[in-house]
Amino acid sequence: MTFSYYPGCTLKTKAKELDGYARRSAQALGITLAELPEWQCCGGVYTTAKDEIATKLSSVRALEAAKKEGNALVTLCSACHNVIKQTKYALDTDDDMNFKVSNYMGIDAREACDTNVVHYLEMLRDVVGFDELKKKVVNPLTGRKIAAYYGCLLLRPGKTMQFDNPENPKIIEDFIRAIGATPVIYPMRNECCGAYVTLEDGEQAKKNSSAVWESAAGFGADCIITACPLCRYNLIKAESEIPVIYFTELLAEALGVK
Amino acid sequence: MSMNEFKPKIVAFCCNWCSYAGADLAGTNRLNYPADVKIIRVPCSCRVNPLFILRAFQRGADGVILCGCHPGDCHYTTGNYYARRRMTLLFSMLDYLGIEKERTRVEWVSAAEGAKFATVMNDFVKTVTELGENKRLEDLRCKK
Amino acid sequence: MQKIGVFVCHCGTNIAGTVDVKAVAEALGKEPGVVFSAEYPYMCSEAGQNLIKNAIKEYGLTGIVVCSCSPRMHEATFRKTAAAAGLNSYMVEIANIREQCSWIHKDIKVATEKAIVLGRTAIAKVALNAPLTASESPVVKRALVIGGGIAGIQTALDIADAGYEVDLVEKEPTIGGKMAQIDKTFPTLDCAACILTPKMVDCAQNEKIHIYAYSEVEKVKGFVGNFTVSIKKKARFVDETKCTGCGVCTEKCPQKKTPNLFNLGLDTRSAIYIPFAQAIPKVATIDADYCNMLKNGKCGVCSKVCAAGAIDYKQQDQIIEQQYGAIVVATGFNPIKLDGYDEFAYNESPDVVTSLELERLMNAAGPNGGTLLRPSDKTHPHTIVFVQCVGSRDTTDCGKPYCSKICCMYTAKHAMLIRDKYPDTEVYVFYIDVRTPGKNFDEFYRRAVEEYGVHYIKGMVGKVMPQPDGKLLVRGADLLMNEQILINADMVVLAAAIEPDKSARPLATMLTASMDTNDFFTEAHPKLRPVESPTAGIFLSGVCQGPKDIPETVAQASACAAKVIGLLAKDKLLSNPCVAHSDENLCNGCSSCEKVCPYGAITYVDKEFRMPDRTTKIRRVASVNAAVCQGCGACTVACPSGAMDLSGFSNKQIMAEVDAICR
Amino acid sequence: MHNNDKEQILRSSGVNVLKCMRCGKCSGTCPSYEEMEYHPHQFVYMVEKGEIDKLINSPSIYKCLTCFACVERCPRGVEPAKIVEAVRLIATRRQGENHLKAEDIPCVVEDDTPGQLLVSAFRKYKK
Repeated sequence: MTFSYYPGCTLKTKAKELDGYARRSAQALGITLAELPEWQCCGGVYTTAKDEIATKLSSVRALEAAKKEGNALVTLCSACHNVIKQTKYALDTDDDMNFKVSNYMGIDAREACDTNVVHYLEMLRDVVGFDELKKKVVNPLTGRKIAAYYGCLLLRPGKTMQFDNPENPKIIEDFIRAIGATPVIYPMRNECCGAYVTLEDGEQAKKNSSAVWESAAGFGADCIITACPLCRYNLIKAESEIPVIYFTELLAEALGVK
Repeated sequence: MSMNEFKPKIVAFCCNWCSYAGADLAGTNRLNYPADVKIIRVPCSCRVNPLFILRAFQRGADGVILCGCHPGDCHYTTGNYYARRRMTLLFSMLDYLGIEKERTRVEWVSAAEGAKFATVMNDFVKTVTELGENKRLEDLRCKK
Repeated sequence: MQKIGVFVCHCGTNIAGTVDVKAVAEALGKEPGVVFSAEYPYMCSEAGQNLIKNAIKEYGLTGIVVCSCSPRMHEATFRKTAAAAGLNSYMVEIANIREQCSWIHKDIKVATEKAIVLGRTAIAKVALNAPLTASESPVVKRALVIGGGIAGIQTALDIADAGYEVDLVEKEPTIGGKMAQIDKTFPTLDCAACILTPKMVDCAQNEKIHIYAYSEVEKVKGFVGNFTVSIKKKARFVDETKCTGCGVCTEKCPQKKTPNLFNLGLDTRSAIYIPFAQAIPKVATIDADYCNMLKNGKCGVCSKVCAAGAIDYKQQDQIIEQQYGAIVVATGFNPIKLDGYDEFAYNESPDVVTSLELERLMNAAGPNGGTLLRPSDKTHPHTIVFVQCVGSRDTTDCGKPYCSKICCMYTAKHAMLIRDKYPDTEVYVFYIDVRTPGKNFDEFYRRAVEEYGVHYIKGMVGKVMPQPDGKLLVRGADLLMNEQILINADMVVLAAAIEPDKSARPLATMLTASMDTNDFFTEAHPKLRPVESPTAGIFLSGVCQGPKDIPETVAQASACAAKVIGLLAKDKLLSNPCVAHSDENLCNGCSSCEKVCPYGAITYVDKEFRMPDRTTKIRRVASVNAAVCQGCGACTVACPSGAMDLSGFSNKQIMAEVDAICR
Repeated sequence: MHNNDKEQILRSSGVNVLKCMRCGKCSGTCPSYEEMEYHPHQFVYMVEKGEIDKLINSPSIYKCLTCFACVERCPRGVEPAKIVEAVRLIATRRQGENHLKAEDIPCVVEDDTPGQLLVSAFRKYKK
């Protein structure tokens, strides 16, 4: 099974391990991730304004390239996933946006971008299957109590992302069970870490992120996993007393390819 | 006659129980739709004989729309199912004769859907206006 | 020669504001066949009707056209007017120039032109009208009430009091409905069971009322005055006629892990059960999903302990067919499922409950014997947060766009009862608006604030966060303080929106009664006929028509009964004369019409015809039973020879209307 | 002038502020509430009333995390976060000087700062 793969800029620099473990695990699961040629940065955040066109074009290009390859587009970083998926939704639902983008790019954007955007976790759930994944685990993480941290980008806006129940998601918990560990449910798992505001007001981001790890630790988690480099950065900045790691690291560990 | 001045003649058959009441509700809520739409009240959408629709086009109508209760909600239990089947056949035959499919339509409008009635009529009039005058079936002998 | 009169109504300024009524009257006066044309401010007024009557007499009119509001409004009025002046009431046509003209167009010129076309169309039709006479059909003097909550009970009692037979169908094993689950009632705080159960007993003891509990309506045929209904009596596996309701079986049943649905699953009961002590009929029922005997044939304890020998594991569903003159819908409501509101942690924490669950938790017959305890650890809660409008006034996919109406009052009641019984418990109520229209309602709410010290906070809860120590951290907005606040609560109570019972939608289809987009039954007129469905013979009682509290429900239930009694008191009903008829000379006996008729109104008879050569021949021809025909017209289109036609909406009339519009 | 801004905000956000029923759930859910001078429900109301200047000049517009919690939980589908974004765009597009300048970056960047943070912040605070 082959997918087009959009790693995003952070995965090439500060979050190399998120990317590396993901590639190795995919290989172990018999999935080919074909990195898109010459992809551009997604921009980190989706601009909701309807009159913002230029900021969405890099996502359009990624979608178009995947469509040309004839593959669904797999993303890994939460931010990239959110931006590309929201851009796709805007093209599909906003005629004016589609018109402007099509004119600028000289393509029929809606048609040219008609490809599925799949997060790596969705790929594990829907393509590999958690039951199947469980069978391939060689090194089950039995006894580990792991808190899933979704943050906001994977889940919201729920209508657009169609990822999981935005208020009570279970995909990462199911993933944790599949690799043999025990998920820890805590209420802050879908609250924001503070995101980019850390540059504007470090204290605010610290407050938000502290609330997240304190909640997870309070429910007895011994580590937090995430799919977002910025979430991880903010939680670590907020002096998390439990380790914050990428979910792909645990996946690779469980599959014995770490 | 330029496109802007063209006012289509549109005949709407509405069943007494749902769609006619829906049209009334559109009025009660003061929801605008073009005056080109003239409604004929029938007891049920299944009362509409294909001959009525042929007659309308023969007499120069530019569009004909048939509105009934939602499937399953027919006051007479099954009337709208008959209407749906009959109209599917009729409309494809009309299309063959050169009356574009867009000039004929079946819509389900309940008594509670005043807003839907207005939306449907606005859209239908717009579509028919864009298609322009219907010359295909008009019987010029009927003109004064 | 037709002599047609045209009467154009101003409807004050409703029509005259956008339609030049004088121009309409003048233009229509020139139409062929029209001998009289006039306009008047209010045609439906006595003076307006007199104008019509005088014109009919003076000009010897053979047909009239009234250009006014929708025929759904005043067609009946003008038909009576015509009849009073000696004109057949079916020689009247209405041109709807209000709802379908003046109210939707702003431009006077456009609206006037359209009004003229509509008037012209009605004239073309009335010229082809034929005098019709309504036939009569008998009324079955028996009513069916569907739903045995307080609405159905009250309606049944009132109809029975007037001396008519009533059958009360309830899908649960006992009547009583939601009111039986409620602890206290606002605004008087009397106990719901104390005022409800005597009425339930009245139902059981009334000779005129027959209760079909644990039963559902399967099929409805017929029409007003003469419905035939199939009722499915579901198998209880207990013989109702033998069971004494002693309850020994429920004590001895070994399967005690069955969720107690009467307590909303907050505790468990045995597989054979009587829902609550005052159940009517007080008869045991076996829950087939949990009974070991029914599931795998191993047990049979209840059968052994039953002294009356009432247990019957082989009992089957039973179908009962019965005739009714009128049908009352009283299917009630349920709180919505809260799956779309996980921000309130309802699925995550047992201490987050709905208001109806709180009723059971506070009820003396509830899981805790009336002591309010947290479901999770059975401790006494010291801080309780109420959240209003959970799913009400919510236009998202999981909510309801309407106000559920009862939540403000029952929340005030809950808050007050808790503060009264447990003064050490702090109670917070997050509200968007407090809506208390009703007698003594606002005073009641104010008492909760002023006398009982309930903290009302203008704002909404954003998230409920269960904490490791079992507390619930509630984050919400206090809009008047302009603050975001955090409350460390022991329990959270959600005022879930109410929605019509799921059985209502299929029932509406069976009854061909219309519903709105929220699945509430629509009334024949929102103001003037609030307890009748637009479908003749179907009446509406209680929340199935829209959210209501108990006093309103009872008032509507009695109003509904009055309407039913009014119908049953008649010996005969005048039926709609706009029915199908067949031209025997054209009919070729093909049976096409018979197949499409939903009412079985068409039969075939062999008839003798005189042929042109003076011989006679027997031919098979269609014959319409005018009392059974409802006038849908399906047969008229199915008929290949053009023999079938519909009075009042004949082929020629509709063709003439088409011609008039396209002219 | 005010009306132009209001129209621009309504158009670029695509939000119908009249749908708001003033329940305050957005403000009951906002993770940046404490840091904001004007809160999510006030953004919606003040845009409706045309009080745009107060919003443009308030630091509140840089506090929103675009976490969409308010959008997700609003019972009326109002989408307050999109209003905040539209107001901020008026400010950043108008200002000529950006809220975040390139020369500010070196002093805030550390070894472990992810690129994602810088591009996000640029997108939100600069035009």
